Amino acid sequence: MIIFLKAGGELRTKLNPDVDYYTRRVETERGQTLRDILTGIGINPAFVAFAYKDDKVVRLDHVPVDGDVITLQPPVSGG
Amino acid sequence: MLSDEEKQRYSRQMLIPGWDQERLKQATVLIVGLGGLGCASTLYLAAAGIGRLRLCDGDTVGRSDLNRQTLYSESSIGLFKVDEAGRRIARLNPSIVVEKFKVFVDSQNAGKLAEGCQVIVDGLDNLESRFVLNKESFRQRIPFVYGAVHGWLGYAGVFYAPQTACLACLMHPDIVSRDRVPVAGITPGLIGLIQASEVIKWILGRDTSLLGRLLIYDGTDLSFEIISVGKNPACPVCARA
Amino acid sequence: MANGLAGKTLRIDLARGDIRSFPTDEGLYRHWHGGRGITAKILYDEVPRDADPLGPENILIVNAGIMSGCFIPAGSKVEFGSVSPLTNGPGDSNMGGHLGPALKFAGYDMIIFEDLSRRPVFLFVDNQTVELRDATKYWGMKSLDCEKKLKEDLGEDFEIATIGPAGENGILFSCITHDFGRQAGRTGQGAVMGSKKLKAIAVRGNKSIHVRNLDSLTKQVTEIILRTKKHPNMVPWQKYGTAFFIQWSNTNACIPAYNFQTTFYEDIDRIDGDQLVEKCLITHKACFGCWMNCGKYTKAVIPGKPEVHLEGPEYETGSLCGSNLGMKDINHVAYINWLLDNLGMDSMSGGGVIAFAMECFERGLISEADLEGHSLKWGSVDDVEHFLDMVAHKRGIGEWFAGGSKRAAAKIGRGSEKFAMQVKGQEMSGYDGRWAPGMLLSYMTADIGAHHNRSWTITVDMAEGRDTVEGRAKIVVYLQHIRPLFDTWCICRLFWGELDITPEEIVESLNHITGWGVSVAEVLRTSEMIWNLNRCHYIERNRDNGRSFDYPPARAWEDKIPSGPGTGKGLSLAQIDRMLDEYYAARGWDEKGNPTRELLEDLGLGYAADRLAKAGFLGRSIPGGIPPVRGEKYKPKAF
Amino acid sequence: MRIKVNRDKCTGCRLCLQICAIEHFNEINPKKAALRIEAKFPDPGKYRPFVCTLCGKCAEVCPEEAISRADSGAYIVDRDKCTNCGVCVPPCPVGVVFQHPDHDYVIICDFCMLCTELCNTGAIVKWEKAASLEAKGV
Repeated sequence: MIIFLKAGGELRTKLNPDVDYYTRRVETERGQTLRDILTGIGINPAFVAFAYKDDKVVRLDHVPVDGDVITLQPPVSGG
Repeated sequence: MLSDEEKQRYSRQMLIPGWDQERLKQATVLIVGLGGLGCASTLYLAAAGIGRLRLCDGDTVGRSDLNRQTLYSESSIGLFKVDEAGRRIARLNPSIVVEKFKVFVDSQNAGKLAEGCQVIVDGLDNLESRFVLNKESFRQRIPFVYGAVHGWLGYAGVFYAPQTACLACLMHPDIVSRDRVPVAGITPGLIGLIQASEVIKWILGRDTSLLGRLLIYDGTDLSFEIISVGKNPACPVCARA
Repeated sequence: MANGLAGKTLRIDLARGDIRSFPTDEGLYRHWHGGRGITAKILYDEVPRDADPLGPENILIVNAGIMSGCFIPAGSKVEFGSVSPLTNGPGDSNMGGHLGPALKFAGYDMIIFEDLSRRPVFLFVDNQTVELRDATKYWGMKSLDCEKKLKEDLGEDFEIATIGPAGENGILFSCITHDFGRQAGRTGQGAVMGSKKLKAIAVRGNKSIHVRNLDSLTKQVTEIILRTKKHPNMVPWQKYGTAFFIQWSNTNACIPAYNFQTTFYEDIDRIDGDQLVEKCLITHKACFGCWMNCGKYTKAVIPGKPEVHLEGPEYETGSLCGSNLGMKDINHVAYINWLLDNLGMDSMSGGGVIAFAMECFERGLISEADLEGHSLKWGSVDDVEHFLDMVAHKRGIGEWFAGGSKRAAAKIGRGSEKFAMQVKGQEMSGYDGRWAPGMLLSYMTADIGAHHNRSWTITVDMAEGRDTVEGRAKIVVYLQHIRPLFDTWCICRLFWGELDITPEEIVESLNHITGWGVSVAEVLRTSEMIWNLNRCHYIERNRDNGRSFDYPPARAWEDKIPSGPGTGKGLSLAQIDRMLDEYYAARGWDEKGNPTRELLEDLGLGYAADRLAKAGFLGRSIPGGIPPVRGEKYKPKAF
Repeated sequence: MRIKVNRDKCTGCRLCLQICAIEHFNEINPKKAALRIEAKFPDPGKYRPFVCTLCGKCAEVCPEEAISRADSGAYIVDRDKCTNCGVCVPPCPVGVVFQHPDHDYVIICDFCMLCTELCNTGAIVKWEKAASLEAKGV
């Protein structure tokens, strides 16, 4: 199945987007958690503060379905 | 009771429907961290007439702060931030009572700092202390107005566990963050002011737009996105069976 | 949010006038299913155990549940929850009509009122506009009059819930009224609302409710409605509503007559369903989305009194304010129903209290001097009218009865406790349990006192033998799990038993709405969680072993039924004790009636076990462990 | 084709409103229905449904000619032409032309008849006789 990952801030470079400036098209098999998928494409989940799908936060153990668009956000700690 | 000077000073904002200056005057707000975020929120909360501002920061002003920390000037370098901030506020709005704490927040002192506050405002520069404050906000049932920036990216939200999610529901305490982050000076200014407006709405008892939600601001393409942060049933801090 | 929820929860601090809206906690709903479940959980978490039910620390929760307002048969309920001043335990009561759906159409799943207002206010909700408005000019108005006035002032399309003088004056069995005759009557929610100086709630909304799978929901519900249109019970149900059971109940010797002295009423033909339809009916009245229209909008015509309009009397009021007061004319029953509605008193507890007072008068425990020169004779509507006025305004001995029959009996003494027909402070519903052991056990063990809806066991007794008590407990437990589920989802319960709609079907709709994909077994578990949480809460508040609260008044075992088909029937204290033992065993509680740690942890309520242990009332673990399944599946026969 | 109203039979359950909105907007929202129920309580204590009588006044007054009579006999709103100006709302003798903030066109009954199928009291029923008469052009 196909899912689309977007990323904000610094994560964009790590994600190396292909669809557009933010988005990467990822081919995975069903049943994988977001965490598995991230490790699969070489992104250390520890660098992802949180992720969200249609305006709702989803945990890393969330299992995406075909066509999902999920945005990853980096930790932001500055003040 | 508001004095005539105060009535004059706040006359413009008191025209807003549902505005209750008396409540702002009675309120105590804790602002932890007087960096880019803290300077912005403090400045405007003082101007708006929050009666009692409890400022907490153990740091001194450095030259590299001046690109974003608008309460200070060249002459402040080397002096304690709380003192400089206090001086600035006194000039801006003498009717404000400022309580200064020259400490860095930690699990020991957080409880005392937050005691008796209506709102906790986040002006910190690291995740660890944010989680300390978040815990305290849950323990004392005080809303935690979260804000954080990185480069052009900024987050803001209001957490009021257990009624809403808390910071630990959003991100797990052991994610990797770094210090000396890049910051475009205006980003904390912008986020800080959003925090300030949420603080004021909360004190007025009005609907607080970011309750249990998170604003994600990205300066690179000027996008504002608001997402809802559900409670994490397995949250290490606020989970309720 | 496509899961049947509106998305927002309002928290209103009445003392400060703060109005805040939070995103609805979906996790909490998933766990507790809304309605009675959410109220139970929030009350357990947020109300201090020593809080005065009428004080600032108590909260009033208005919850529209998960299915209310959705396209589902009778998805019309709204649940009120607060610590009950009547039972001093977690209290909840629900009503049909249109308020619950309206609340969700306005965008809110729940409203939580905290603290006490200093001046009378009412809550105005018009979609995103939420305001606390001054209610000084409505304060003191009677329930129905106030709703009429508010509709004039705000607009016909507002759905309005009000309290009457009783609620304002802190009569502990006050109700909340809506739609000119729908009441959340039990557990004194109206008194709590009154203590908060909250006169009314007015709601209007035009938003949509989004469900997970509208197509399958529509298909399924349409099928259910079309199928059940032809159900044999539909005809009597639409014609009489629950008043249909008055004759049945008399023939089967379970109707209360003369304050539960006997179970046979000689003048039943003057107050039954036929009389109601023939003499009083104005129009049939249905709740939101219900095709059964059991509501009967009626008039009461009594020479020398103004003609009054009301909804009812349905079965409970018809029996408790009819045969139980020795009323000889349906118009009189309806008139008393109207008096109670308009004063804002629960017409079930109200009937029980009046009957108790009447028996006290009959036995000379209260005199005409106490009643400001009036008498209080069986069947006298004028006496009742005057007595209720004394109670509603706490005049003279009216104040004694303002606390319900239990508190009144404590004041009167001289053996009156024996026939104060209540459990845990809440008056009994309209069934006499002496020849219906299962029903009696339901009264004894219900979390909110002697209320029939928690498990309507009367038909079970008929089917399983009314002279035996054995084996009844397991069925009561099962019904206590399945029936309250409807209050949890905020839909009506009546169509389930009466039209043979199976729990499986309803759970299927639930899944179409929420997308949870739960099974009947899972929802039954949720219901058991709620039941046990409430039990723990009740024990913690009242600081004694559960068993000590579970006994009916002595009449239940000392007096045999004196007349009618049930003559000579009755239960012994030994039998009652036996039922309790069986019941506790079936629930996995110890013989003192306290939940055990094994059970609570099995239900994921470990924290409740800890709290109960701290209070010193955690059940001793049972040798041989708790039963793996609590309750025994049972299909009550429909009529 | 008509919908016959037996006003005294209505119990105010609003099933008709719900199914109407579901059918036409795929949403649960009685405020989007093309019929209405008037509740008069406590006096005299009656419900009364109001449905389109096919009088055609809405079409007459429409400045955009967005409302036209279909072969079915119903008046259909052209959602693209309609500007939601609301001119057609007041003239309706039974008040069943509706506007809803979510939509930029008016809502008028298209006689899908689902409401009559759900109604369990015969308050609103398909009026076959009228249908045949209309076929004859009477």
